[in-house]
Amino acid sequence: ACSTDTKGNEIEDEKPKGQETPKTTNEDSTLEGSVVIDGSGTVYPLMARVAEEYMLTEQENVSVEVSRAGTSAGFKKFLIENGTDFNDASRNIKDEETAEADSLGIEVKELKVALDGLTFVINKDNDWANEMTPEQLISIFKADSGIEKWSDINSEWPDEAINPMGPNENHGTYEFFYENILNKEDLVSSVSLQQDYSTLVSLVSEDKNGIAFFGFGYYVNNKDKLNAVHVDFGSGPVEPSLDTISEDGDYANFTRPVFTYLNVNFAKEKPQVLDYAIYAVENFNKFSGESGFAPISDAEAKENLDFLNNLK
Amino acid sequence: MENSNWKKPVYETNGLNLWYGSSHALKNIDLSINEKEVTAIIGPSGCGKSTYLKTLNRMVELIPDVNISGSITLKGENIFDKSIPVEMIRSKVGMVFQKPNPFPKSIYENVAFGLKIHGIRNKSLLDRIVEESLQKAALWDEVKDRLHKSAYGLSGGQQQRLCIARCLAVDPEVILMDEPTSALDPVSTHKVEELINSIKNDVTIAIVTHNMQQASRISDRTAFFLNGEIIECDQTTTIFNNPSDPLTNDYINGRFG
Amino acid sequence: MENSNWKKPVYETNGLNLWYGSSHALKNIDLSINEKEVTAIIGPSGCGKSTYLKTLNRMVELIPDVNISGSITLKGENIFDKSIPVEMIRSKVGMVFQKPNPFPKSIYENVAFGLKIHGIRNKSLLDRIVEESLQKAALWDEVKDRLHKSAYGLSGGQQQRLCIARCLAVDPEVILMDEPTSALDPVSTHKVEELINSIKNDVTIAIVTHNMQQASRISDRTAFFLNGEIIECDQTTTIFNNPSDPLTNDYINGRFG
Amino acid sequence: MMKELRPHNFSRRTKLRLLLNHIAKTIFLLSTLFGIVVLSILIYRVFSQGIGWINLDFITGKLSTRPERAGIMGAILGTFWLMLVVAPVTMFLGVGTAIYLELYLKKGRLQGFIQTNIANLAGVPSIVYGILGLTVFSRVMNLGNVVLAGGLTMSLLILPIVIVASQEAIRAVPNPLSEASFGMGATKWQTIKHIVFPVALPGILTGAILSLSRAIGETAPLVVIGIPALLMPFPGGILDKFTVLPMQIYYWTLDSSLTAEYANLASATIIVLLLVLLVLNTTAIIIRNKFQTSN
Amino acid sequence: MSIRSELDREISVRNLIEQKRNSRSFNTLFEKAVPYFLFAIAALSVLTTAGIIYTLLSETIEFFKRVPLADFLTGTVLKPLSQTPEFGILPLVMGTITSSLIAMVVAVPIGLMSAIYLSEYASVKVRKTLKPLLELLAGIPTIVYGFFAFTFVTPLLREFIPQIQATNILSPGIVMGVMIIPMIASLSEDAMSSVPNSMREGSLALGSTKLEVAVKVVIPAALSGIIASFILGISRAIGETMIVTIASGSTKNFTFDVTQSMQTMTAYIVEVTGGDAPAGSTIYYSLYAVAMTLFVFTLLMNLIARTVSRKFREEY
Ligand SMILES: Nc1ncnc2c1ncn2[C@@H]1O[C@H](COP(=O)(O)OP(=O)(O)OP(=O)(O)O)[C@@H](O)[C@H]1O
Ligand SMILES: Nc1ncnc2c1ncn2[C@@H]1O[C@H](COP(=O)(O)OP(=O)(O)OP(=O)(O)O)[C@@H](O)[C@H]1O
Ligand SMILES: [Mg+2]
Ligand SMILES: [Mg+2]
Ligand SMILES: O=P([O-])([O-])[O-]
Repeated sequence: ACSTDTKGNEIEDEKPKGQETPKTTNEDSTLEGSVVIDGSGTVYPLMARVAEEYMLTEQENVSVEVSRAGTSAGFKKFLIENGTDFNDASRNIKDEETAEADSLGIEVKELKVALDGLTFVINKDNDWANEMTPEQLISIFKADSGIEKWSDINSEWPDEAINPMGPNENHGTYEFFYENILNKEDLVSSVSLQQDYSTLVSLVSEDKNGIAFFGFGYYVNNKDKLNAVHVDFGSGPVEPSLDTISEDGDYANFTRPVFTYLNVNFAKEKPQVLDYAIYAVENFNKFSGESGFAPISDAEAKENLDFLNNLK
Repeated sequence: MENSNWKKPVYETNGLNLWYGSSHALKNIDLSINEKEVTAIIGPSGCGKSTYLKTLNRMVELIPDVNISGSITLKGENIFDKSIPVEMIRSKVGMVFQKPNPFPKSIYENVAFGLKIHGIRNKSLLDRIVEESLQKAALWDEVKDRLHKSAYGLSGGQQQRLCIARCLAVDPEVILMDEPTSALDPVSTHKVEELINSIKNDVTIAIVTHNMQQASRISDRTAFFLNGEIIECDQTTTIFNNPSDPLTNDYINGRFG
Repeated sequence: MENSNWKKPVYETNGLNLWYGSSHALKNIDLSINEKEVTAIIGPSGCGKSTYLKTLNRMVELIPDVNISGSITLKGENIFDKSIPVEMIRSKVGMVFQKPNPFPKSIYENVAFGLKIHGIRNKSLLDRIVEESLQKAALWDEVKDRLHKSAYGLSGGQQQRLCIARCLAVDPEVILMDEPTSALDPVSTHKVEELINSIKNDVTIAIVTHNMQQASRISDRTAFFLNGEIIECDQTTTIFNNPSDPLTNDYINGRFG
Repeated sequence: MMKELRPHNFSRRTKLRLLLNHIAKTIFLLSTLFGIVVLSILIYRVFSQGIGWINLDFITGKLSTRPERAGIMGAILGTFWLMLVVAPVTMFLGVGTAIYLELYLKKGRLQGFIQTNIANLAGVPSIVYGILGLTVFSRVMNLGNVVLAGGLTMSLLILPIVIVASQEAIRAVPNPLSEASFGMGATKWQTIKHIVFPVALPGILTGAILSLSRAIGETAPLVVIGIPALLMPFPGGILDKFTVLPMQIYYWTLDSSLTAEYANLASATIIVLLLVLLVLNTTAIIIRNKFQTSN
Repeated sequence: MSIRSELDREISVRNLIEQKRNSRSFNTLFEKAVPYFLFAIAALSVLTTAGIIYTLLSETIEFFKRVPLADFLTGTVLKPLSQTPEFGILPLVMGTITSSLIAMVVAVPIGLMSAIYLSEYASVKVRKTLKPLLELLAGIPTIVYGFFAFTFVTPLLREFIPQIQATNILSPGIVMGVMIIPMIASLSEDAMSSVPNSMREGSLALGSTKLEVAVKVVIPAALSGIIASFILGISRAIGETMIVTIASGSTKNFTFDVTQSMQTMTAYIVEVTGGDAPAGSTIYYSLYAVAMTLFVFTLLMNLIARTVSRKFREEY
């Protein structure tokens, strides 16, 4: 792989030359058109990173546009006529979404992108709740658990109200939390749900009693502002990290795969979509660490690649 | 009310009535304006002088809610005739207003304006007519070195003469003047009066003035308006020395108005 | 230029100069305004009459870029004294303007305005003063049934008398009037003149007028201004019948202005 | 009579009144300065945070997911193309409507109706225009989220402002000028073309430029129409997808929680945006002043 | 001037004009077509209104087929994406009204006092410097204000109100107020400046201080214009989007607590579109129902402002 420096130089080199000399080693070097990606805000940083790299080093006449409406909102734009080419998702596609795809005649291929650890973050000044059990965490967010103050969890903790927060219903992260962690029990009504992860970061970093959950990547990038709760799954507190959130890591109980869903019809019709899909699948593992994700297994990556190569 | 006209009338007004909405501003006006004469229109403020003048070139119709009955003929043609476009009448009838209103263009462009809108584009012809018109308006010598400078650089009196030159350029039959000197200083007033005297052999002039001395100095005939009616119209000397109507006499002698 | 004053001066002006920016509008004015007299100020347009009047209550200072030198005393106190607030002077000196300017309030509120800003809130006292002032201004009978209606419902002449009543309500030492009748019809003018006559025993009045007949009708003394200078000031009868300066004579007889 | 009213008798009160006046004046002045102080803080913060990030590469570079490589040329060009749609469309429609309302349509019901309508349109929130644009231009006309769709949406948004400003400029043309023109036998259209329009033009331009700067700073309608968060190619025409400076500021503000440096990028972009607006507004003011002195 | 040229002219100018006139039938046709053409252009503004109303209404009707009108108007819970969605608009109305009121609390006194200063106290020179500076404030894009509210005002407020949330309705409310100050100042100043000077002179000549002139004469005379400026300010605050989107979060709180995050109608629209709202879902239709409500709110405000200020214009 080339270093950032070399890449930087490459861009500067290609600027004056313009578009006639696409700089790539790929054999079908003259692809153009656009690839439209929407969906998960959790996956966005990784997907955008891969897309940028693709445009810089592979196909400069292809425009890969990445948006981040959230997993669910993204699926609504994916599952329509002339919808998006990919939908990033921080949860699995739901049955009703699959059904919708079938009824529209859209063939959908799930591509696993990386592994993400659901991370609970607290304020830097919070020196009591650095270690918790999953049950304690759940009780904070679940309705009618009787937990409103820190002291309700542990009598030594402050007698102050907890401010639970999280991403709103547009997000796969919310749904993953709601379905897999809370087992579809209602959230406590005092929970503050936000559209933007940036807001959550600010909220917690400024609120001593705040606690929020989101993807590991948003934590890694804000380590200076937030602390992560070390979760005790039974064998001692585990700090979420690239190692622990991996498939067989100690944090694996709160780890979830994140995906991108490909519209296979488009991959067949539009060569640039397929080309990008292949590039992305080949490179997710290379960039995932940078964005705070753990890599998927080589076997899974290989399987996806084979599927795509068969579409050619 | 009219008497001995040895000159041919250019405008003939018969039974003219005009209403602004419901207010009756001109009542049953009968009046002739004769060729190559200066006709002065006098009367106290609000008597309808300006209204009458603006009716002669149908400018009054620009005001909303104006109603007109009666007839006015210009050289025998009814000016209210639907088949004659107003622009046609107005191009034959120049108008000079109380306040000088040159366009925010060069002196040259001001004079050439009328010609250009009537489709004359020939440069040398334009040059010639502009020069002639400015000469007639006794302005040429003062402006010949700054023809392409803004007309706003001229003094008020010069601007007013420019407005007259602008009229003259399209070679009008008649020039209507509405208190053309009331915004000017005595010297400029004098120059404009001289100018009127010098062109009156070429063009018919109707002039509204509130200055009775001016009327007597420059006009051949004078019409006296009062409350929208025409009281008397006669040779200027007759009106000023021997008016037949006592109201005229009172007005001339400053007893009202 | 002053002569025999058997009355006490209220205002004394000495060596007053005033500049609007660089234009010298009042030049070395010396003038006394005497108690319980009407002093008329006459002169052609632009001679500085209004400027002088507005200097007497320091309203002229509202205009940007005004410079004043010289002194004016009001009952012996220098009005330019830094320690006396202008508001104090103005509350002793009423002013009536060319165009009536009642406030958009009721007739009652207009008259009571000056009292209220000076903190008088006692209803019965207010009622009494309002009635007295309107009576002095000869307006009471016309408005007593509509005291709480808008002042804008009054005619121009009534509005002007209301403005005078508004001044009278605060019992001023002096009332300054700047062409108070020039926007009024003859009948209203007559009423205002009568009113001036009826109050002049109670209050000192300085009145600017362009109407020489008016000056001679209502004033005791007359000052004649020309080009920012004071040419002559004397008993009104003297000024109109036997002026000492030929310029005054020319002006009185309409030879200029 | 009424000696108690002599000023010297209530001079204590007068002193109070004068004091009140002074205090009030100070408070009023402070109020006026409040806004200006806030403006200064805002500008100071933005500059101190962003100025270090402004360099040629930032201005001319492509968008990137890595702050140190990100540039805003795409957003600058997007803003440029957007204006290339908005300026002619609003000038044409705005001036046309203003001429019709001021010079052709008689005062009356229809005129009042259209005028009220325009005034109300001026008060419709920009996000509602976004929804209109999304529905009509992006969906029904099937333009998607390209420059043309955004530009037409923005045009509708500022149209009422342009109309009203043009009407004022036309109304300010001295009546004697058009009278003189009509008096020369000029037709209505000739009078408009040769006299009214040229005289009103500086006023119209001032209004148009000021409303353009409004359009340049608008974000909400474009959020609704949908601008991709990552879009690297530069737009080359009105049928290309695009992003604009305010959208970039919005996204980077959101991203600032991912990587703190994005806040600096947002500040740097704000500086560029403010400079663009400053240039536009100065132009407008210069035109206005020139126009005022020449009359 | 030679007789020759006189003759020349006699023939050329008049005749030329007559000739040209005869050959200008196209121009007259054009002249006649112009008003129709311009009418078509002017009609576009009416069409825009019709377009807005039609767009909003048709989808809003669809929304009310799914969610009863009464539930929408009286519901205090808004959970559009929940398994058991609820579509009460009141949390959004609350957010909108709260933020607008906060903005007004800031903008009305400061704007009005600035107007008084500019129109009654400031010298021409001072006014000419201060007014454009204030207007600059109005020219700052709202996204910049949003950034400012989020990164500066909220942290600043925390100094005084420690429990304030990182997204709250107070901070954007205040910043919207700052944004509206120039609007209220400038419109009120216009209203006050159009009070004839003679009114001020009359009052000053009676010994009033400038404060008394302003409070007792000028403000009462300009009152309807001033009130109209307030209403337009509220309308502007109601419609403001980016500041609240960035700084007030997206919690659909039905509360009076200004330290909490609240969502306004405008911010909800931004959230739901989130790029490009997918057609067909109830959420999608709720977008239009909320936009319709917003439109009605601002329309009412504008109509009131117009009525009030028309009354004002009749006074002189
Ligand atoms: N646009 C108008 N709408 C309604 N009434 C008008 C209009 N113009 C003039 N009038 C009225 O018509 C009457 C005649 O006005 P006109 O201007 O013709 O008088 P005038 O003799 O020219 O007076 P002046 O010497 O003051 O110019 C007046 O009573 C005037 O009020
Ligand atoms: N605000 C001003 N700024 C500059 N110059 C002024 C101002 N007001 C008046 N002047 C000038 O001062 C001179 C005196 O003006 P003033 O108004 O006192 O004259 P006046 O005697 O009252 O005239 P009139 O009879 O026309 O009212 C004039 O030359 C005038 O142009
Ligand atoms: Mg007239
Ligand atoms: Mg005066
Ligand atoms: O943005 P999400 O990954 O939570 O859908």
